[in-house]
Amino acid sequence: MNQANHSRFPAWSPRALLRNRAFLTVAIVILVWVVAGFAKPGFGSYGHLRYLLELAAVIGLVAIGQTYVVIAGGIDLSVGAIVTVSAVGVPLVALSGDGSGTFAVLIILVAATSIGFLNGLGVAYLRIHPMIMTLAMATFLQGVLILIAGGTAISAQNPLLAWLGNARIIGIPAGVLLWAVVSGAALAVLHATPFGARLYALGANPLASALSGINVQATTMAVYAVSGLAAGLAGVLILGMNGQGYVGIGDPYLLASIAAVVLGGTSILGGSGSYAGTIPGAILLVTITALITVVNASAGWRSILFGSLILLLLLLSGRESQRR
Amino acid sequence: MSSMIRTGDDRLYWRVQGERNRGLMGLFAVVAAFLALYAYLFPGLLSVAGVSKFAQSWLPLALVAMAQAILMLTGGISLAIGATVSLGAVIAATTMSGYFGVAGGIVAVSASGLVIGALCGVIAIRLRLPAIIVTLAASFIIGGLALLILPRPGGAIPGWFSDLLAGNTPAALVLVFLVALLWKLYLATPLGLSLYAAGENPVGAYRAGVPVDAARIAAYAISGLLSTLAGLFIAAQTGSGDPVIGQAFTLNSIAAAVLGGVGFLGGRGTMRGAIAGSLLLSVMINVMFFLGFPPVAQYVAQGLIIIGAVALPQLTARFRRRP
Amino acid sequence: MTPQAIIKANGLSKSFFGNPVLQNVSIALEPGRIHALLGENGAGKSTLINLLSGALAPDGGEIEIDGRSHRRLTPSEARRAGIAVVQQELSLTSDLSIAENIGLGAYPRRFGLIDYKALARKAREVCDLVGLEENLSTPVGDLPLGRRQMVEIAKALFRKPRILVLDEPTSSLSAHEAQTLTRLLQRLRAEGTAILYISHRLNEVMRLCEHVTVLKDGKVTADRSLQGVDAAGLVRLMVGRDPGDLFPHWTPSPERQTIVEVTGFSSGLLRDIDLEIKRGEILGLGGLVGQGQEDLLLGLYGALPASARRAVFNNVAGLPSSVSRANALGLAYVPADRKREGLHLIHSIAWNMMLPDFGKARGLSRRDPAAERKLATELADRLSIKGDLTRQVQALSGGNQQKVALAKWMPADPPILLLNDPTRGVDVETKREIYVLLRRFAAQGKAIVLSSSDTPELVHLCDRVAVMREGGIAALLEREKISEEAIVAAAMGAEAAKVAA
Amino acid sequence: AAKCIKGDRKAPYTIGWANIYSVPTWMKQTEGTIAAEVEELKKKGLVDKLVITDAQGDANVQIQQIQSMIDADVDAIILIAGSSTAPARVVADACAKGIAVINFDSLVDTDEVTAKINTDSNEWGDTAAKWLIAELGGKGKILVLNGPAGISVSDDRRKGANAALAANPGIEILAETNTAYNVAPAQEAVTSLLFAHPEINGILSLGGALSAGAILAMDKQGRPMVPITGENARQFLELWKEKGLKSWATMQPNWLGAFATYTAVQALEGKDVPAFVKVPLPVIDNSNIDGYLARAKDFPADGYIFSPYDQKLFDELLAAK
Ligand SMILES: Nc1ncnc2c1ncn2[C@@H]1O[C@H](COP(=O)(O)OP(=O)(O)OP(=O)(O)O)[C@@H](O)[C@H]1O
Ligand SMILES: [Mg+2]
Ligand SMILES: [Mg+2]
Repeated sequence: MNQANHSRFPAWSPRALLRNRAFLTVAIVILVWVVAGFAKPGFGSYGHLRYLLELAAVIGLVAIGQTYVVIAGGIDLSVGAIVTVSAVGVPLVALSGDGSGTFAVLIILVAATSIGFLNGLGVAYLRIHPMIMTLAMATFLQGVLILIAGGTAISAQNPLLAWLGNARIIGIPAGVLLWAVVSGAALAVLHATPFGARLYALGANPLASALSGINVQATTMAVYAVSGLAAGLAGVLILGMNGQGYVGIGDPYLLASIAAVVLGGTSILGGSGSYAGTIPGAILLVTITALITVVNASAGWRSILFGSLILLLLLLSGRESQRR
Repeated sequence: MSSMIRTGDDRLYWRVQGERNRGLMGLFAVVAAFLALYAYLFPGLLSVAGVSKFAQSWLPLALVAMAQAILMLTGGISLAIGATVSLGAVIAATTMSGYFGVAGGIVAVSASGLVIGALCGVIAIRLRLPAIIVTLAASFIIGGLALLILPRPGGAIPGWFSDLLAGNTPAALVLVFLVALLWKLYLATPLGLSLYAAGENPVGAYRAGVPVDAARIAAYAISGLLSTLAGLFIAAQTGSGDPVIGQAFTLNSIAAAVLGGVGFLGGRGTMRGAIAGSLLLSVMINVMFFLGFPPVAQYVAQGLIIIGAVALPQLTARFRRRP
Repeated sequence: MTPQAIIKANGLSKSFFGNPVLQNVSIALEPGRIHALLGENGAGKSTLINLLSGALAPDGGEIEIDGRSHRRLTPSEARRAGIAVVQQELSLTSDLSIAENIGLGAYPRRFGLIDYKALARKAREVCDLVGLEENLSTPVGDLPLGRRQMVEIAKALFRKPRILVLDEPTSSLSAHEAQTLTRLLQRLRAEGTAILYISHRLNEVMRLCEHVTVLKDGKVTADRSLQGVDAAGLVRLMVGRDPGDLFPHWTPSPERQTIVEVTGFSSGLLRDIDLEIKRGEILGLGGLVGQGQEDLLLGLYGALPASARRAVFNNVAGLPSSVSRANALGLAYVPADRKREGLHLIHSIAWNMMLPDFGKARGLSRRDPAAERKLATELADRLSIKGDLTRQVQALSGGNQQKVALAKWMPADPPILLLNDPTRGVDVETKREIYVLLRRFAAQGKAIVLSSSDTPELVHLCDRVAVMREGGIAALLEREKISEEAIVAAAMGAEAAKVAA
Repeated sequence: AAKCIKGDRKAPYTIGWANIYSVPTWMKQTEGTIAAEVEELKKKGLVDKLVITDAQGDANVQIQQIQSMIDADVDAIILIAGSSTAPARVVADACAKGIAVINFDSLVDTDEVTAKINTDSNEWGDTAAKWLIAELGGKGKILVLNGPAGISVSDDRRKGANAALAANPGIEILAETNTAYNVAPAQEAVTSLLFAHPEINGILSLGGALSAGAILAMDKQGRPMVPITGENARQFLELWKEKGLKSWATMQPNWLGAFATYTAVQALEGKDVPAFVKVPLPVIDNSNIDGYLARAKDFPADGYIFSPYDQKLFDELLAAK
């Protein structure tokens, strides 16, 4: 029996590791760090790498939701707007008697989750294509932002956020720690729960999933809600790190989150991939950005270099396996 | 066994065209309603000048919607559309008033679009890299090129050419029809029609003798061409070049295509749908203006209109559908 | 005098990721002969034809066409040599029309453009050959599975092949369509076409073919004339030992209590149907393809909007409103189109088997990998699915894919099984296993609804057969009345009436 | 009469504001000054309606919206251009129709407008560079932070600094960045640059949010503060005070919006207005920063503390040649 079981579930092999996108992406990150560290003194310093991780934490958090959504066969174009809404929103809901600021953060996270949930509702019940639904939601949120932002003096005097943005625990920035904890949870949910399995099912073949008794609607709504929550969390973190939110603060995270997901080996077509690849994907992205920043060249050349680097690294980290 | 030509067989092409309208009637109705509303709010629309001006603002979006749709039909997507539009505009504005003149400029713009598109296609398809991230990288490279050519807005388009394309003539409308016609012509070629098969079922298409890779790379090239031509038109319309003018077109082209029922996984959708989608996005802006919406309402309404335009036909078709 | 072979494969071998799938396989196709290629699921038949048509490159060996040998045959060379392959609905594009699909890759041109007039004419010719009456402009996506298969065949004929390869062409065809195909093949044979025919329906093979090549585990175990071979002999060739009866002995189940009852049931095509399903029975659904069999199954399963004046499922009143609800009521459904509706091709075999459980379990509970592996291994053993269970399902042969689609419901032990053509593409041995399984389920008191395009299956397996026609039940045959003739007659009733009218 | 004005339009006027993007705080504040001005003018019976469009950052949409304003026959269009070239033709069309076109902040390369109103971006860069060079004594290593590439405003500010920088070979530019005029991207970029360059003596920043981002980056790394230029962004001014910096800032006053509205009505009323109104750059330095910060609470936290204005100021500006 054991013998049979073995042939049916072959043991893990080193060769499989080399075909693993997440692993390859990690290897590339390390490679880039080493090369850049030698080429640009200061780049590879501990402090800088730690800072890159802090930046990656924000992208990484947003990309949790994006990874989930993409695996489930969708895409979320509203994450940037949700990040902004939550970063701008926390001060607005600051309540007296909420000394630690926890309550304000919780309210914002609930709001962000609800926005995601609405996305899911549109996708699941109105059967609106996720791109259209989330793009429309992003537009909608812009309108909301005009209403809520900038009108009054808003600045974040929130102790919890200040801690999140600045504290170091045994030398590790609180934001990175938060990312690590949430990532652990995200990975566990993705790979060790039936909910995670449902995402893979949905992304690979929604029809077969429905006929197998998976509640497609509920799963869809849940996954977009998770995406909203993750973006909300990222918004809160970025507010903590910056001390202040502003309209447009979330804009860079839309394409960054998608890029991190795809660089990490998750198929944009859905059904396969893992957040394990997105993590190094996010780190890779901030690393390249930092690298380009320190190159002294005209804006045009920097842009060209950035694009070429992404292409090159993509070539290394592996190709999309052919899909039938 | 007799093989009698059956009624309708002789008009196969037109019947096929008719079938392709199915599923789009809802969108067509929404677009028509908006056009009617626009004409009601602004009766001046129903004049040569009115139509001309509206068509001018719509044409670039229609072109990029087509550029995106053709890729989506093959199962690809491009995030480089915006940058390619900018590049087209910049090349037009720097070449046309130079030695080679307007004709040389058109050639340069077209050639750069074809080449850049084909390159993206070759990289994405031959190297089997995911299109979305290849084109994201390409958008930086292409955008960088545009900045190198024209670091800040400038350049010039000869006045007569601007007036020809974007004066008080319905040239833009004619161009829309012309491009649509060329598209129909392309779809009537074996390579063109292969798009659908190559998008939906590449393995099967390959086995059936469809040059799958060629069809896809050609789609990328055409997409690049349409994008730079949109840039050329914008340059003519504005009389100059701007290295970041196209940025918004990336997402808008996707929105228009998806709104028009073009599927994300390849092989599903029609160009007429994408064009209708772009028309809706374009006319919506004017309608909201004439309804006097303040910015907040513009954003909110825009979101709702887009959702509504997709949801309504979906909901009505609901009962005929499988889960 | 034996005619010269048009195409010959000599010593072909092929392996995937180091697993040999074909080893030293030789085969020769002659004009005017229908050549059967038989073998169990996964024996390598499809792979062999992929080599013959240039879709895959062999690792070793060569292919000889008209005496010219090719080491590496490309698809276009193969096509030019006159080889056409009927894949199983694999190469159709749903948004294109029937005519455009038929001509795909070989469009008649005029000034570089597709000549739609010529296309219509030629497409109509081949459609007539295969009995496709539909409008040529109909998008293929609108057609039911069986019709799509006919389009696929028409597409092969469109190229006027000298060598026609058919990979399980009849597996989704109704008896009527299969007959059309039989006549067609006989005609092509008479015209001198070389035909390679893959099927798991041995009676067809017996009726049609003159010569057989049998593959077992990637090796040729027989290459001989079919003369003097009977069905049992064929099976013996394939499995290498004496076959038992294909169908298990039918015994009535003791329990015949009604478990599902619907009156005035409508869904999809179906209008106002009354039906009772009993524990311990296999209720067959027969008839031409697309007469509402699938709508009935899907409607009962909560996957298609349905209504009924009265409905009782497992003592609960009302129709299930959703699939999860249906599952909770004890229903399970195995779809016909396994690739689109049944399986997650990019996921592993084991993962696919766990799917209903993933749908049912509490979302954030913990998965138990050890238990999952154990269960998957058990299921695989039970349905003799061999090898590594972490392989993607798409790397399985068609028959084995079907087994996976069936296997995933077994752990739930549902009392009501809705099966839509469950033995499509399944080899005889496995078929037999499935039949035994179904009868055993019935004996255990489960209710089984079996929609099948394979009439013998209905005859030998079912307690009752409902023959469907135009969205209604044309006849409900009790055990003693069930025969191929009765089923076909009931199914054709409408056709006959139409012709008469 | 002023350019574009034909004299056939009578009060009360309909004013169209063709905004490029109304979501950023600077724009919201500007819209505030415009709305306030319109209220004033309504009281005088000069204006009856303000129509606002938002092109969502897309210069093409802005052209379309200006066209709609022409179609709707508004009396005046005030414009912040999304591109320095793109709206030129449609603006000329408006001008030809007798619509008063007042272009402020981001200007269009055309003369077919009633008036352009702006501070001088070249001068901005030039003064900033000179201040920094003087502060560094003509010698030192600096970073240059600039707004997005390909935009005239950022390009002009940067070009303005060129002459002064070239004249002082002792100043070494370690690196230049282009980011959106926002805190977070600037902070990111500067952080990386700080790691790459252990010695930095000054920062030439050509935008307020950029300066704030730079200070936050230095602060977080515990790097000593260096002289830095900036703009009237509230966050920057507060950081300046908090960290006790040596700084210099100027501004693009939000009341340019109100001023443009006022100018439009003046032109429609038949007054002659100059084709280009150069608004002097207000300077904030250690001498007057407290005055600005005293009013801080009246402005959004992520907004800009602009200098006070009144109609007298407007009249003076219009009168100056
Ligand atoms: N591309 C591939 N990658 C990996 N394994 C493959 C591939 N193609 C085929 N196989 C394996 O090769 C074997 C032969 O497959 P093939 O499809 O030829 O079988 P078959 O004889 O057609 O079976 P069936 O009767 O079920 O259709 C199977 O075990 C299958 O899993
Ligand atoms: Mg096979
Ligand atoms: Mg098979």
